[in-house]
Amino acid sequence: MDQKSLIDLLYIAAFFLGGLGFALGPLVLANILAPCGTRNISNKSKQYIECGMVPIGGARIRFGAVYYLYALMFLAFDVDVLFLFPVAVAYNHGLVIRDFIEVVIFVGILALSIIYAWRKGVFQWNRKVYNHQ
Amino acid sequence: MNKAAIDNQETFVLNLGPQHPATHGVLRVKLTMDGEYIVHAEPVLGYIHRMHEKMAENRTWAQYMPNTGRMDYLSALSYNHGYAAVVERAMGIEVPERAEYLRVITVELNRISSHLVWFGAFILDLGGFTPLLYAFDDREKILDLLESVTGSRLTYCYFRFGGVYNDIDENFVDGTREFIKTMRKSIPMYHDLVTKNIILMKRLNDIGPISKETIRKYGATGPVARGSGIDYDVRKNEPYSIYPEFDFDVPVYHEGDSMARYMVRMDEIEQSMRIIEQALDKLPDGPVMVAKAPKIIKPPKGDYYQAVEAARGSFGIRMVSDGTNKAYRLKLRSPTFSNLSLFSEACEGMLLPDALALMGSLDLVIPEIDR
Amino acid sequence: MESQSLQPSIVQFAPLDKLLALGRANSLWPMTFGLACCAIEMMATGASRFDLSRFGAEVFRPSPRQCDVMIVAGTINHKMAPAVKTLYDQMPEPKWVIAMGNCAISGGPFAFPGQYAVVEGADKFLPVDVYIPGCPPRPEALIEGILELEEKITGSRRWPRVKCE
Amino acid sequence: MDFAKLKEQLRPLAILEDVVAEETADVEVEQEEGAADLDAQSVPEPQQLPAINEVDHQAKGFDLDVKVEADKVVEAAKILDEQGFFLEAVTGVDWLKENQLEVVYDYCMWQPQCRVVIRTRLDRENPVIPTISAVIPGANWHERETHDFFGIKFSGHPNLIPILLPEDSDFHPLLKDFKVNE
Repeated sequence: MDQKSLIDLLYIAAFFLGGLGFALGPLVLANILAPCGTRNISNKSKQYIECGMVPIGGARIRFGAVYYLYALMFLAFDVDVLFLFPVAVAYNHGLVIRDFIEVVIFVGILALSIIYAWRKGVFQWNRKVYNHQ
Repeated sequence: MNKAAIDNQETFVLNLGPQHPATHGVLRVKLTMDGEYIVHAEPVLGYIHRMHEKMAENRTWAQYMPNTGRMDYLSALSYNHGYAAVVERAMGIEVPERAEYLRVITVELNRISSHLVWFGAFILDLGGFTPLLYAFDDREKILDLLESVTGSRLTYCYFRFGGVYNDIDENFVDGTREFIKTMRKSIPMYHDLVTKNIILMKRLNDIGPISKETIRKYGATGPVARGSGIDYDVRKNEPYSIYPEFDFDVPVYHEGDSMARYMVRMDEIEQSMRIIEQALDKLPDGPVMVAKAPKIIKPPKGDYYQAVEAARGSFGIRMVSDGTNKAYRLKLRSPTFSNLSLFSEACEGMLLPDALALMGSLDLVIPEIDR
Repeated sequence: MESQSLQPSIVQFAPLDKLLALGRANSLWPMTFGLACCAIEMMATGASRFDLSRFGAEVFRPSPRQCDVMIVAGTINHKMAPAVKTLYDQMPEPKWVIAMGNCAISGGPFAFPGQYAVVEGADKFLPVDVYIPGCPPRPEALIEGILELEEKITGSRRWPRVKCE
Repeated sequence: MDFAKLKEQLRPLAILEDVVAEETADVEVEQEEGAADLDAQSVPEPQQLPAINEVDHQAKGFDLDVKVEADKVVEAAKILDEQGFFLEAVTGVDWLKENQLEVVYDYCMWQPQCRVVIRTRLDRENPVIPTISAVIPGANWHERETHDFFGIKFSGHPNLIPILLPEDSDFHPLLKDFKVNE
């Protein structure tokens, strides 16, 4: 384990711990600093928020597939942005046309899924039709 | 929406509940939803029922005037006007000329302030926050004017049987003219900022269409009716006070969708300003209160009806008096009660955000529905 | 009122609590809980002229989970009381209640003998911290109420108190 | 507005009231057989006139005032609905001394301006009146509210549960003899 890879490992460990700290830190702080337990009158603290009313019926029902497609679309955009971070770090030696073309191809392939969804009409959010009359 | 979907548990009931930013008060709508589409909407009222009609029976006629300002607090002066006019009709009191002019000026100022609150809140429902700040900024100017004359900002109690209790002075007149000048500059700004915005057009054009037949079947009046092509304005159709002396026209749009109702109210602001200008030009001098105002108000036996054009529709009062100094029965016909009753039929099969746009375009004030 | 008292937090340092109190006092997130006429005055306070954001309280959150203070602005009637209790329970600690307007203080104009629908005052079932009289109270009164609540939280008043001549 | 046509249609519905002689006697009493279902047991010795009277709008605020039998309300609603009227309000009035509940239907019209009031009296002990929400859906909520405040049962109403009072409330506050129990 020569000197250089050790330092790289240190960077990754620091980055990882920083992320973990940012994620878990507020949770821990909030729990120790806030008063434990809330005052309540009709002990409805744990009830779901439904504008002050008791929710009618459970939430576990069969809902439309369009919601699932919408989540997929978010995933497509999200992965798109996620990979742009390392891309920005890797191609950092000035504007070189070759790099630019590579990034465009990368983003283009990811964008293909969005165009496909657009044509399939996911964004129209029209109603699903029941065929089991 | 076929029956199969409803009973095999693919719909869920959502509470657009009492505490919800879009209901502007405590209206609860039980929405049976199939995904994003509304299968059936059932408004539930009564969360702010404040017994106005019961209070009328143990208050003397003059004591009840503050109540009228607390029903529809956005156009409270129209309610004062309705109540004062029905008692004056019963007792045959003649209101002096100047008092009638003051009544019309303050009622129309109040209508503009009510439309400004509606405008801010409606665009807030559709997601835009800035127009609310502009609208409330202009509205504060009106509130300053009305406060200098009536003494309160929101729940007015300015009218008396036989006139008004406080005369206006020079800087009220200059202040009103100044306000109309600035308002004439902000209206184009509102249209550029909001009406010509493509997002608003997409959110309002042919959303929540209401046909003339539905309007008639449910008895909706006011801007909701005028948005569907019905030329009904109590000031024109059943003239009261001195409205016949002013020439103003009643904006009517025929599309019947939310954009039409939005445009009707925006044009009404302009019409109200025309009325105020004419009223200020022709303002006569003279007393503001009838000479021999009766100390004890005892309207003769019988029942009387009076309708006035409030900001939300035709507000009517049916007054049954048995000759004593207390009302025997006072029925308050609130315009939003009928306007909202067509909501469950109008929003069948709509998307939830469109139903909220429709509800915003109906311009609801919930304490007026629950009375 | 049967609600319990405020339980202390796990870690307690005097200077830390003072710092937290200062932070909480100057970023009170009210809940959009407009019942009646006072709601319009609350909106006017949040709008451009009276500008509640000068005191850090302009973020009106609709969901009770994200609010610190419940401003009861309007009349509570018997049909609405269970919903108010539920909303109060669902608010996380530390939470405060401001009773805005005569209706929230004592039923206001609707508290007359033989009335059947109005709960006469929010303190019948809520631990109210600040009362703002008025029907409706002016926006300045609501701002004074929020400053009063800040003084109650931090113990000292940072803003000058208006001396009425 | 020309009331003649409207009065003709509403005349058979109006209940016969024994009116004091000096009432305008030009309206002759036509005791046609069609009125058999009316309560014809009161033999009309004193002058009986159908209770339709035109009212001066300036003094009272409405134009036509018709007293109708309780079960004629739906028919009146149909006639006025065809003429293009819309329902303004349904009002309940509690006449404790005469031991009666009165229901007043306010109808109004856009063009030309005309207000018609249909009144009916119900016995106070069990006030039942047929609902007109089949003819005019707008009346649904008005009737529920009148049921809330006066306990008048609207037979045939789709869901006659309290609208302004809490769902489980069984008291009717606007009755004159209403006492708050708690």
